[in-house]
Amino acid sequence: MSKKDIRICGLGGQGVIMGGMIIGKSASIYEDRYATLVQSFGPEARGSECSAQVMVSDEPIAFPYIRKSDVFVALSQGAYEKFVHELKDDSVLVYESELVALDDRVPAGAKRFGIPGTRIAEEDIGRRIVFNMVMLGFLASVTDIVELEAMRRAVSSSVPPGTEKFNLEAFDKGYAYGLEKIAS
Amino acid sequence: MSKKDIRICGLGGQGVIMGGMIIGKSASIYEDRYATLVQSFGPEARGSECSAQVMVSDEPIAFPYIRKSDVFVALSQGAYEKFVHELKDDSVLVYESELVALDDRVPAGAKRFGIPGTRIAEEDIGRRIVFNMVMLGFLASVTDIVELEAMRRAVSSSVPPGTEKFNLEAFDKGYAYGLEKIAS
Amino acid sequence: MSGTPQNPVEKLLRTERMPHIWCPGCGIGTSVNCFARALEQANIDYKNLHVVSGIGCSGRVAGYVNVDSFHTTHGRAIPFATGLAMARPEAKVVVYSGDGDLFAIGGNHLIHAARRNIDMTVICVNNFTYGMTGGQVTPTTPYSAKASTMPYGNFEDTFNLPNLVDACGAVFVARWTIYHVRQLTRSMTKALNTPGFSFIEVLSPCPTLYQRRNKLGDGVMMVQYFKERSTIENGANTADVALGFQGDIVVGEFVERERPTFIQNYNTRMEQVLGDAFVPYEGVK
Amino acid sequence: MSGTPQNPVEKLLRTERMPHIWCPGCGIGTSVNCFARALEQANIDYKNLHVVSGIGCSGRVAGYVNVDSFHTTHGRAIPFATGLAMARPEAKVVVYSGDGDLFAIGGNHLIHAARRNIDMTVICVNNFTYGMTGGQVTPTTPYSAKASTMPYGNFEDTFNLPNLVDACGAVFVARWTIYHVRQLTRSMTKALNTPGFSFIEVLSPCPTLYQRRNKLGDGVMMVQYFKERSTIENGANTADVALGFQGDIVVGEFVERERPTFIQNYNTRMEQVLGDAFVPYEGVK
Amino acid sequence: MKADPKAVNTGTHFIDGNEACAEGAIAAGCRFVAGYPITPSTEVVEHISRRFPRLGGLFIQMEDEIASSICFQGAIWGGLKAMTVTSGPGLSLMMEHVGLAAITETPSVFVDVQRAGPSTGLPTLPAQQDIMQARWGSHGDYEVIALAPNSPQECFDHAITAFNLAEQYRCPVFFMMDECIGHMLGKVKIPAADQIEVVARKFTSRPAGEFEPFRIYDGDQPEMVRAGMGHAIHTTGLTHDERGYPAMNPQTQDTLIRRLRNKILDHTDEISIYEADQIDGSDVTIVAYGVTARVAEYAVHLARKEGLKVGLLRLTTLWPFNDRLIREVADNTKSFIVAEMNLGQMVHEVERASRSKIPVHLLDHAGGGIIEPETFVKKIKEVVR
Amino acid sequence: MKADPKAVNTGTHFIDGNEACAEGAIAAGCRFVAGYPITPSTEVVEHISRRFPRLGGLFIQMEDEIASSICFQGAIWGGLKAMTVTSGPGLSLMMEHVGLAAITETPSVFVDVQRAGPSTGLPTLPAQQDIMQARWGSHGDYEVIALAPNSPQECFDHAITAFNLAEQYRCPVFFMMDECIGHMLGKVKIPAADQIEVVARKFTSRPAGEFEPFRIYDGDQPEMVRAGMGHAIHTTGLTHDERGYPAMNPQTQDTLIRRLRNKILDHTDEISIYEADQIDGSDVTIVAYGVTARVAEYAVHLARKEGLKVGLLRLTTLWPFNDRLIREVADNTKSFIVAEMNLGQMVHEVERASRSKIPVHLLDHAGGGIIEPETFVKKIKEVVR
Amino acid sequence: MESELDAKETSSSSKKKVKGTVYITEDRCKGCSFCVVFCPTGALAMGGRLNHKGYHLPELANPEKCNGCDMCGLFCPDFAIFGVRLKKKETKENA
Amino acid sequence: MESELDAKETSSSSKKKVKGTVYITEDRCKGCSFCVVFCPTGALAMGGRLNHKGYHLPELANPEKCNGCDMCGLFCPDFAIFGVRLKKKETKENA
Ligand SMILES: Cc1ncc(C[n+]2csc(CCOP(=O)(O)OP(=O)(O)O)c2C)c(N)n1
Ligand SMILES: Cc1ncc(C[n+]2csc(CCOP(=O)(O)OP(=O)(O)O)c2C)c(N)n1
Ligand code: SF4
Ligand code: SF4
Ligand code: SF4
Ligand code: SF4
Ligand code: SF4
Ligand code: SF4
Ligand SMILES: [Mg+2]
Ligand SMILES: [Mg+2]
Repeated sequence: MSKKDIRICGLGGQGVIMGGMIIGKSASIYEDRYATLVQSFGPEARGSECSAQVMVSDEPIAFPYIRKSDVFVALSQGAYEKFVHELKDDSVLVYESELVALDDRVPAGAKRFGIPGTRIAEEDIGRRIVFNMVMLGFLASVTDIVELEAMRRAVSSSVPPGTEKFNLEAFDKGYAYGLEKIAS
Repeated sequence: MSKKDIRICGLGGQGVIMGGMIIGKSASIYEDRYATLVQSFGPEARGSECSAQVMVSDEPIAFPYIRKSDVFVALSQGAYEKFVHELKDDSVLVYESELVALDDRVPAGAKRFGIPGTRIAEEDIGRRIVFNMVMLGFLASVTDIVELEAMRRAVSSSVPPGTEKFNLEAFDKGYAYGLEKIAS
Repeated sequence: MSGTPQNPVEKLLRTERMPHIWCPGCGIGTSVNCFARALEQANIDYKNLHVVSGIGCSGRVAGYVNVDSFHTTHGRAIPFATGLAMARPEAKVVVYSGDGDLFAIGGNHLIHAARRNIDMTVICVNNFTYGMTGGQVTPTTPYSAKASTMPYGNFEDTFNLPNLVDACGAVFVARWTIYHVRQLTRSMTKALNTPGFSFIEVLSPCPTLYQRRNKLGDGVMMVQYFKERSTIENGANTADVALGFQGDIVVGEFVERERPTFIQNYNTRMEQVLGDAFVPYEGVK
Repeated sequence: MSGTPQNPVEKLLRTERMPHIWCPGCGIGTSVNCFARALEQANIDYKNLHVVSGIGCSGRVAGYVNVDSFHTTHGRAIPFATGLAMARPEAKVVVYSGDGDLFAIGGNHLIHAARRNIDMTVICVNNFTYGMTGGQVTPTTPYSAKASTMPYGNFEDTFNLPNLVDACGAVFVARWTIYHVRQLTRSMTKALNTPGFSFIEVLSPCPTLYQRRNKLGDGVMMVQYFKERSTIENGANTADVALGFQGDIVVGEFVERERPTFIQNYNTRMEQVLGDAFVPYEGVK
Repeated sequence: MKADPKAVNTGTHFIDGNEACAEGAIAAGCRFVAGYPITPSTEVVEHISRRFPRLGGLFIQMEDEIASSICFQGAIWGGLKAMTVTSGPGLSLMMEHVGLAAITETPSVFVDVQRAGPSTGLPTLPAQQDIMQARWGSHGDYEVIALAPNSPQECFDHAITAFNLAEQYRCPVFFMMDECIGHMLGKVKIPAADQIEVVARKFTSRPAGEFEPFRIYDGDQPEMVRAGMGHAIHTTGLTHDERGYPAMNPQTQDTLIRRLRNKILDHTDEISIYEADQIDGSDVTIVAYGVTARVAEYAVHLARKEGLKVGLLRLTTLWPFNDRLIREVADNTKSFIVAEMNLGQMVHEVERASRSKIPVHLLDHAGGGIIEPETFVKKIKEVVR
Repeated sequence: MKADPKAVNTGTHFIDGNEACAEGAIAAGCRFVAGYPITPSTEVVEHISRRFPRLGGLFIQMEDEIASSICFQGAIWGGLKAMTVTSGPGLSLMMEHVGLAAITETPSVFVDVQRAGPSTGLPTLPAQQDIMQARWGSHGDYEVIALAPNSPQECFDHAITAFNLAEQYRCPVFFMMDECIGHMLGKVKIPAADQIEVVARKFTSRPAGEFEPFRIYDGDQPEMVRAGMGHAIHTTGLTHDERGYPAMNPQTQDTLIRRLRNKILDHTDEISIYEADQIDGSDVTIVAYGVTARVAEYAVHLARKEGLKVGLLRLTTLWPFNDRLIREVADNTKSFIVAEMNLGQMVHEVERASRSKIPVHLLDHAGGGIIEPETFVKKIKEVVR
Repeated sequence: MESELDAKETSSSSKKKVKGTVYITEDRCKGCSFCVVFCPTGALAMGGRLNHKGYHLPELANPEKCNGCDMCGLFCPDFAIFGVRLKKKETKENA
Repeated sequence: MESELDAKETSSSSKKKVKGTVYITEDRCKGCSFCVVFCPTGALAMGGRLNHKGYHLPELANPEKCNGCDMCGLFCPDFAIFGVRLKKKETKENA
């Protein structure tokens, strides 16, 4: 049984939940596997910390809350501080390299993949809003949570009609960046 | 232990509850004995049947609901029909003789005392409203539920200030009528 | 007797429940007479007439009319009627209740239904008191009048019902007393024929409680007061029709305005935005 | 730094609770600035100032002001404040809450408190939506504006808040936007100094929900709209000040009338009827 | 503290439970009542509205029960002793504010004169159907105190108890009358004011800045405060810390909610008022409260005349439920009959608390009238056989 | 009857429990919703408000929960299937109308997405604290049905069950979600419309004049009718006879109230939905519902890995409480742990129903988060020892 | 003040000399005398007869005055009386 | 439309040439720019600096224009800025 526990955390507005939802959709709809997503927010309507716990599995998932994460996507320093302890020696840490500074709390064996996602979204696509798509593409390349195609289909079916193109573009940018990273 | 269970029943507007209350007051306040009063009405705000269950005793009364009445004051035909079955062989039946027609349901041994209370109130006092006082006075004379003086004090303290005089007058009329009745 | 003519109200009544519980000289029944006549005049199919009441003496109306009728909870006739009106857009829904029910506990529902212009006619029997519970003060009890919870005379100010309902956008607002049986009938007819939220205040005697406590005599005396102190002023500014204790009474049809009903608004808007994707709302089919 | 001057609002704040939870560009805080200044101008002793809120973003005001303050239940700030005002007649009781809280669920309490002329000042932050719960429609959401429960644009009509409150007899009624900081401050001062039920509607941006959903830009853009489309009309007929979607706004002090407060009415009446037997009501002693 | 002599109607009276309750509240120091008329409770507020103007008190008839049930809490935070009064339908509307009183620890008395339900039911006729509602009717976890008087005298006496418990435990206290007791007249002796023990509100004497309104300094309850004392207090229905500030996390929730529960449950024995009569060695013990306890007393008297060994346990305190008491009684009797004017409410608690040591029988009634003593005796015989 | 294919969103979805609940209601034929926003339930009505205009349905956001909770009953008597949706504070406000639905036998679905209380509590955080309220929150005696789904899939499936039960039993049906389940996304398979069994409303076919709306002709329920069918029906919250007319006497009360109770309790077994896993011979059986049942499943899995003999009884139907089931389980296990996100509500029923045959332990939580699986396992070990 | 309609009603009847009569459901009557007082022609009077509930009943004291306008029917709160116009020459059988 | 008061404020300041300055509590600022936009003299501008929450901070870009009218303080929804008048010749220490 292949099961992956993924934590995505960042600030409101970074598209954290949407990101988690696309992973869940990819798995449960486009791969006919199972997924759960549990979300949490601060009390503020805006600007508060926001976290998604995503689980993807071949079998139904009873308990949707993460004890240790297989993959942790850290999109802000606060997020990193809060959940770095969840990492295991074989976890994958994906982070926004211009917003998050790592330290020695990352387990030695954990893989780390940083990407300046905000800048890529702003500079390459010209829209800060696709930041989460960049991150998703990147994630797709550096992990094997779900198939690339399932993920791309989930992106298309999740974004507002008419915006598929540039969202996928952002996704692909992130994916490409990841491939480079791995290669390097 | 001397305990008396008294049922007073008539139509709304005849002062049934007030009558019961005066008996209860007499016993509990002016004789320092015990009394309870339980009342019931129909759903109409006016004109419906109205009944008071009064108990007077030397000791505290646990159960304030009448099974068999020692005294039954029937002020309308409907009242009579409804509660005549509560009478025992040694009960006292007091009734408004112009409103209630007795029949063979009254136990043979029960004492019966009729008085045209409405007419006395209207003709002798000139106020229909004191009808219940007439009945109370009559009751006081033909039964020994409470002492006469206690009852008169209860009347005084229960009627609106300024009306004591004609209320007591009515009471006394009823009392006198009762004495006559007994004598005859 | 086949030849005997019938009182027009008879057809509307659950005759097996007569006589009703209302007191001698209570005006609620009089208003029901007018209502029965109005139904004839407005040509209402009884099958499509639904009467909803809250709790109170006036709230008993729903129990006496021989149409689909609903005796709900205290103050909540209007939201029940709202749901009913939504399910049955082709029906005429009438809320028949008391001043306390509609304006004390039920005030919020009333102002919101008026705002939304829910298609219903609200008939408020205003007897200046809570009859059913024994004569307590209501938001319509005039200043200085006694009530069981105002033993020394009411010291609160009242609502001016037509003004309040007007401020919320009711499409038809009228006030009559039960002396004005013909006019009341005519206004009821108009209300029944007006789509949207219409409101009629009916001043009515409560001899048993309000009048007795205030030494105002019997039903007839109250109606006589209504007769003597009422002035008809159709179109009067509702701000000017407030009532005082046994004071002058302005009666009439005060407001008539046109506004699309809630369901019309819904259908129009959705049609506009969703076009063909919209399935026009028709309630129960 | 002892020499550093202090923001007048500082004294009013529970500073240990700053920063507050309101969004960037939300207008609620701006209104609190005005409130702080008004307290100074009205010369209110903080010890005798009590703030009561319901639930909502605006309802959080009670939690941020460093006076006796009560965060109650949704829609019920006014009845809580009524009890408080009864217990503390010498205090100034202010109800600070949102449009949904005061006029949706809380509508009945509001109209009754106004009718009774309870001595309180009600400040209604009208952001045209339920902020706290994510941007649903309220009785003030303009026609055609989108809301999370009106995804295709609102099809209901709104309340005209000043008109409704006026119809219930409020002694002071004003409307400003948070652009009108000085005028708002002045009206708040006036309200604080006016015994009885005073009411101020404050139009305020909700960039996060109302504006985002309606593509109306950020806080500044909304305040700019307030600036551009507002006309001051003191004494305007409240019936004429209804609002439409991004339409013209009439602001000003609309109503000033004199009426004895609830407690004054009580004391006067009881004195009259009971004479010496009456113990004048003074709340907590 | 003693009651205020100017307010106490010392003497012997023949009055109904509703009036006695009003007099008890007055004697206990209640000077503010917010209510909304409803049969069969209305006489309480009617009596209050007659009495208050002579006592410096204020009755306000609010627009509904929701308003009443929070208005009086506003007055309490303003420093007054206060109550609200209603019956079933009104009580249902008050439920949200029972929870508010619980979480803000407002010393609040809710009087419920029970009629038969559900819904509008039988407005003028008795029942005891709101027992579980008083305990469980609001959302969330909380505890309450509930008392059931069984005579006009107890309506007076225990109205005072209710106010005193509210002050001691700072929680919602329900005064669960029933229509029979509310409308029954009986002898009520009102003692001299100096014979009436009244728990004064324990206002903090700590200076502003050094006082947190939801902190326990000593004892089991935080110290009370009122608006206008200069403490700039804050109360909220949100989960809050000891200053009263919202603190929206499970830890604060755990601390707060458990404290609110324990401050009552830890004192169940002190709060519990009951009468046990000839239980030891009995074949059956009747458990009853309110008017049903009066019927039970009579039925027990009849049964004993027939030589049956019947015990009687009358509960005056309904909540917190006294598990220990029931367990102890269960050790000394052979079976229980729980008699109540409902289809079985308190019987659940007796079943649970008695841990099935002995059989628990229910003598129920759908409401609208009392359980007839004959039915009672029949049931006793059935059980004893 | 089968669901309407035009309305059913057949396919595989990754949605949260709230949205799934809305879709389930739609599939069940619900075409009218009256609601008032409240966290964490609002997404249900938000989703409904997006979907209904394309389905001929109508969502109305009422002025408050009181209005919502009777407005939808009006629509039901008008002939629609309808529901209302809320969370704790709103549910407290609906209590009067739960009783109305019970006494008028209105097939009504109340959705409650539970958050932590009491009062405003923790509006965004989970709890299971409204369980007893659903049963006892309104005044008077009545019975309800309550279901607790434990996944988005069950939110869809059992929303349909809830509507079907409402039609079958004509009573208030509570759909007791919790914040975790409401806001958790998961895979939801929505079957084709012809795979979805929907109980159609059983409208009478008796002609006007020959039909009494509260008479039992056959079966256990009266036949339904709607306004506009020409029957001139009358409904009232007062105690009423079979025509629906007020009849204010104890006899009618007794007949009516007992029938309303029995029509549900007599069918407890049919209504009861549960899952029992490895109970026979277990040392301890966990009883849980809602999200806690998911945690329990995980904890049981962990415990079994350690060789512990743990059974799991998951209740989907909470009310009517299945005493028989608990008694049977008690015969086959050595102890109970009732786990719930409250300070002990359902545990009272388990204690009562199990008749103390075996020990009943409570694993409680004050709300605001789930019971951690580690705590769970620890408790299991403590009990098994 | 007299209301407009009221006046009209009276005058119209006097112009045309319409004839009418009333029907009474005696057991419903509660003796409020609305019908008597508000009959525009003074055709009714409270009579000495009581119904089974003891209420005084109205009677058509001046049958010739009755124009069948049904004001009595409109006013009667107990649905106990109503007036009808008689066709010309028609006589009433059950007064 | 310009509101009356607003206009007054501006003109009065220009007549008297009052001087003023502002104080900013940076950690409270949420960068809404109300202060900048509604400063009647244009004394403020959004600066490049971010606070710890990442919000852009306003700054007194044209200190000479500031008249200390405190409109910024009135407008600031976060209680993060306020203006004060400087006494003649007073200089501000902590800009
Ligand atoms: C929730 C609730 N509160 C209170 C009551 C008691 N109650 C019944 S009718 C009524 C007042 C009715 O007054 P109104 O609407 O004016 O009708 P009227 O009897 O005067 O015609 C009240 C308070 C109730 N039934 N339900
Ligand atoms: C009884 C109850 N119903 C619903 C809610 C949920 N709720 C909290 S705030 C709110 C709306 C607040 O809107 P508004 O008063 O306009 O304040 P804003 O957030 O817009 O400032 C609602 C519906 C609640 N807390 N309690
Ligand atoms: S109490 Fe008043 S309102 Fe009620 S029926 Fe009698 S007269 Fe009419
Ligand atoms: S959601 Fe709207 S009202 Fe609430 S704090 Fe944010 S901007 Fe202000
Ligand atoms: S019909 Fe009635 S009201 Fe008209 S004239 Fe005849 S008796 Fe009078
Ligand atoms: S109006 Fe009706 S109830 Fe009154 S006296 Fe005439 S017939 Fe009788
Ligand atoms: S005080 Fe503020 S608003 Fe006034 S001029 Fe200076 S910077 Fe501008
Ligand atoms: S107004 Fe306040 S919060 Fe907004 S930018 Fe200026 S200082 Fe910052
Ligand atoms: Mg009334
Ligand atoms: Mg708002």
